[in-house]
Amino acid sequence: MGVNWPLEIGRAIALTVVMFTFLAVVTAMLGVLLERKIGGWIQSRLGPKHVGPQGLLQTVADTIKLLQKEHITPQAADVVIFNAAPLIVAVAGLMDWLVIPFAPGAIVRDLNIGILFFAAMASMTVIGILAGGFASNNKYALLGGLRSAAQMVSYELPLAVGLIAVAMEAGTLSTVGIVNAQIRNGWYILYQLPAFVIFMIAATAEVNRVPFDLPEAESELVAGYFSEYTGMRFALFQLGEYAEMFAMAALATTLFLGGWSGPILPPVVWFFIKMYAIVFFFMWMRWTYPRLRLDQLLNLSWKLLLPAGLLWILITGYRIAF
Amino acid sequence: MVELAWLIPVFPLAAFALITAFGRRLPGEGAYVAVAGIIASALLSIGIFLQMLGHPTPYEANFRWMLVGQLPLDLGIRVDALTTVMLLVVTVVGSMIFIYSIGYMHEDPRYSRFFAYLSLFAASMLLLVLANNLVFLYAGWELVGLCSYLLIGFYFERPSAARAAMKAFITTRVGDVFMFLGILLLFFTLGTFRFEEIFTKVSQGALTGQTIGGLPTLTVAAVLIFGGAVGKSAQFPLHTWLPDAMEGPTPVSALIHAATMVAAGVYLVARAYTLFFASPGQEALLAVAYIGGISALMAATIAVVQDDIKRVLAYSTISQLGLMMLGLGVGGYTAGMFHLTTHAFFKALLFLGAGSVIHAMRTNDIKQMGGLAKVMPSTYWTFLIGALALSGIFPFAGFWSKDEILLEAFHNNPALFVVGALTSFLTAFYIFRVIFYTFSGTLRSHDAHPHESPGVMTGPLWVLAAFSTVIGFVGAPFLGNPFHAFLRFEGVEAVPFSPTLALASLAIAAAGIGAAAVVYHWKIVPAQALRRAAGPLHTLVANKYYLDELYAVAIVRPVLWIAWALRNFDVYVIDALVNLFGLAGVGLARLYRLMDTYIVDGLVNVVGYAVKGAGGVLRYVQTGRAQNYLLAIALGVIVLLATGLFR
Amino acid sequence: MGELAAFIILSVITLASAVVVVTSGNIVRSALSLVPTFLGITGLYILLQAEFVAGIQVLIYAGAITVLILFVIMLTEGGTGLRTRQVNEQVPLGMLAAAVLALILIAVFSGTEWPKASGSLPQYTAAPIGEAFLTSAVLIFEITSLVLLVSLMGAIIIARRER
Amino acid sequence: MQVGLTHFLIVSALLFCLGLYAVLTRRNAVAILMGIELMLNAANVNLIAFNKFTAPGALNGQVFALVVITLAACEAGVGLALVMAAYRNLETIHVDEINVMKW
Repeated sequence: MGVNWPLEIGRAIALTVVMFTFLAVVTAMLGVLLERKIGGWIQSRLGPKHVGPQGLLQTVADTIKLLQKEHITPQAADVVIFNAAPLIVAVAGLMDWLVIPFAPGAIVRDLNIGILFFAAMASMTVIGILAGGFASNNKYALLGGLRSAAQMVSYELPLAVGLIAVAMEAGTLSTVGIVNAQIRNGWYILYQLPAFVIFMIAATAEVNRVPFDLPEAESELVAGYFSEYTGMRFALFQLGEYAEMFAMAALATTLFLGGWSGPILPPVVWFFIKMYAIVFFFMWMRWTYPRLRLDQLLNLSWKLLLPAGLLWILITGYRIAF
Repeated sequence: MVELAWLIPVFPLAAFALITAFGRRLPGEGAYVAVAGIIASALLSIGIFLQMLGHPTPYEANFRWMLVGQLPLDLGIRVDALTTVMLLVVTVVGSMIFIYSIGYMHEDPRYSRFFAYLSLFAASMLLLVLANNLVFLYAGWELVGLCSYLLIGFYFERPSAARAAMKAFITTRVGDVFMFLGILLLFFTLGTFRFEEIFTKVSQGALTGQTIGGLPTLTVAAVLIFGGAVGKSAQFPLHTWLPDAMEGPTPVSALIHAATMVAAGVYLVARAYTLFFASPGQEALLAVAYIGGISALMAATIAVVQDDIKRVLAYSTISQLGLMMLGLGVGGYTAGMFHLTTHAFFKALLFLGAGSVIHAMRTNDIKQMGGLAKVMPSTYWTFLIGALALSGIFPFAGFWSKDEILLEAFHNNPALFVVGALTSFLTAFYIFRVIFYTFSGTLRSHDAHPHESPGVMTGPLWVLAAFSTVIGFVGAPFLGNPFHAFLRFEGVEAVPFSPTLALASLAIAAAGIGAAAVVYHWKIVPAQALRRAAGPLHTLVANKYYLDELYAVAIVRPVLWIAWALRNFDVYVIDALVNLFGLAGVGLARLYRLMDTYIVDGLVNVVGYAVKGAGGVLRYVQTGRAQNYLLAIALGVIVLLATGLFR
Repeated sequence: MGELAAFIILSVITLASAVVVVTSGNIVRSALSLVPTFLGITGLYILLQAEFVAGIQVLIYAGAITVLILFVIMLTEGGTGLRTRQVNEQVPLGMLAAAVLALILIAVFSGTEWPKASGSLPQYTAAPIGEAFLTSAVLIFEITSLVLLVSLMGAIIIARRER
Repeated sequence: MQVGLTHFLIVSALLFCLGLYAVLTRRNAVAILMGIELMLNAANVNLIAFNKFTAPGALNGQVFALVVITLAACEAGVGLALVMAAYRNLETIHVDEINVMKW
């Protein structure tokens, strides 16, 4: 095995730092700002405006504030788990990015089980949320955690079904391979529109966004599983969530919108244009739709999305085989 | 139409089944179902009759019942002129009686059961009539007997009714045994049950010259079968059950003991007429004639002294049946059957009228009654029509048929003509005695409040009265005697009508009525004086010739004595033996018990205790907890691995 | 050298967290410790060049079964906040049995000369595994899917609230 | 020193015995299930290790491991459903207290 272990480990550490910084800036901070700005725009108001030009530095200020805040640990909490939970969520969110190709060659690791890896890492988030909800020793947090677990476990299946359809179409699990296949054959949103719809709905639910934001429904559960979290731990939860959301957008771009491919402009620009279009779509949905009830949510997954997805896999298989 | 003949008994049978199953929940508590059944049968019978009127070809339908060795046994039905006449009589008269019963029985607690029995009876009678073989006929015959038992004993809580039912059943059974023997004799000599084959073989002389016990086989068979008829038709000497059978409800008396069941005997003789006719020297026919004559005269004399209205009619029935037998016996096949038909109508009418009277008076005793003509006009007039028909007054039904019988007797056997004439006189006398006691004069009972019966009872009375008036004309000589044209026995020529004889018989009847009027209406000769004048004769007649007592001494007593003796034998000899064995067994059992208790049980108990003790120790191993077992498994695995490793 | 280091690190993670799983008095910690155990095993799979199985291991074990177990714990005892005795009276015997068995197994494994293989695993395992499932192992595949369906329905029927 | 088959087998043996210990001593039914999961994982490690070191030509070991994972999921689903039902009806999930069928 001709692996140069020290070099590999060094590269991994360096890449992690780069990715973390990138994500903190691009996803969490920019994401929060975008959320507020787009929210303001949709609701015909201004949004943050005073810190920096047009309020651009608002999230930087908020981050600094959060970093300075005290870490409060509730007395009855399970300290170890309480502290570990945000880390699990954040790490799981970051791990997703390992397999996202930004441009030809610009990928941390082109695994041959790429999208399987993505799904596995996405599913890890649940454990952090459940652990955080339990460790807080707070009924709102616990209920939020349970809701989250039920919801995310349920929506993992339609998500996986959407991924499988694409993998069948491309004949590979590697994300780079899928993008290359799209460059050859055209974007999969054309061939796989039902899979795209299913994937988008499931992704929205998987990242706990409106209209599937039951785990953190403010009006019912205060703030859901992170009610008891303060300061940087709270920020880590937020980071994990936004990282996950952006990762979903990036994956959707990769799987259905042709990844980095596009004319004239450099591939990286194309990638970010498409990713932000989908992020905008997520935010648009957030400010447009009301929240579902828990039973409606589960029924949607088990009784509509999953059967439809399985049917679509059947159709895809038939198309590929014959 | 005639192909549907098998449906005729099915209708009442279905009604019976329905009423048995659903009882009071049916319309009219079952009565309407029963009436509907019998009326359906009646309509079908009329249809078949009309068809047969055009084409008098006998119709037969058979099915294979079983094989006796190589001999196929076919059962089936036969519709010919005789059957058609009987069907008409049974169903039409039956319908009237069924309707009448709705009114008569309406307060009875066993109302629906009554109609079930009636329906079953009708079905059995129709089966009997339709049968084309002796087996079916016998089955119907026995079913009729069973129904008569059930109906006579309908008020079974009354000991007299229960006794009467038993008496009827057992007495007719005596006749049935003879009949069964006759059937078997015919089957073993001719190998078939079917009438047609029997008659064909007999006509071809199959039994000619054969003897059994020194007597001609044919005569023996005919007389045996006549034995059944004697029982069923209550002829001397088996007539004693019929008067007692009046314990049943009046419609039953009318239906069974006047119109239909007793007619079965006459029908049987008519059906098997070939046998009687072919017997050497016509000895069998002669027997029939004499038995008929004796019955007719004897019953008529008894009827004169009876005070119970229904008993008068019962004896009258015996007498009239005797007359029919007489007619058949002297060669008057058509005459006998004609009288059977007319008699069914007017006797049913009389019984139903009597029932109406009883219904109103709540007593059977004619001496309690009187002056009912004013209170119950419908009953009076219809009863009067029935009485005139019975007496044989022109133009009522009885005149024509009785006249034919007397005519046949006069020509073939003058001695029996005298008997018939005497009977005729007595008949008119006793029936008008009843009328004068019942309807004229004044009411003798003081605690009775008679009233006219409801329309559902008087309606059938009027219908039957109409029939009694006009039915005779089907045999009227000046209309060409269409009845004779329809139903006759080949080989016997009817005696031509004689106006002189007709006038004579009319005169005899009129004399009877006149005598009754003299004694009971105008009371010129008081009844008391007449009775005293008759003296010992009256005593003899009033006690019914001591026949019941004779039977009691000659048959019942010896049977009872034998039974008593046998019982004693049972109790003291057989029981003693049985007890001896029993005691011996008990003694042995005691011995074995000791061995069982101390040796066998001891061994068994030792085993049981051992198992129980072992279980008590071992049960602590069974904790019911999977983890204990798993630990044991793990340790076991370790032991196995260790032995494998360090061997 | 690096491979050995990775193996040692992964084994230690796996076994240490497995010890927490089986000994912790707090059932929730036990359950959460399953996650590093499974992830360590995943690492071992990757060392064994079974990436596809590793991915499935994370997806099913870490992502689904652990969540399910946590879910049930929180719906039952974990949700009540009660702390009860978690072990039964078999601890000494059980420990003995486990230890002896481990010793015997290690002895057997160390003492056995396993056959040496020739050849190597394919570069990408996902496609051959898929092929195997649809060709030589198709019967196993179908039966497993049937078992999955039956147990799915069974679980629903058992867990459903009876009326 | 090269990482060989024996190393993996020893790790899996230890993992298996830890699982066995959990199954033998834990009172909580869920903890017992977790022990069973550990044992299944140990078995999987064995399968995959043997696959690589003794028969790399075919992927039977990995196929089997996948089947085992699937069946483990089934087992977990049904087992946890049973635990839920037991808890609902008996208000305990301690296996030594679930003894209504005893005697």
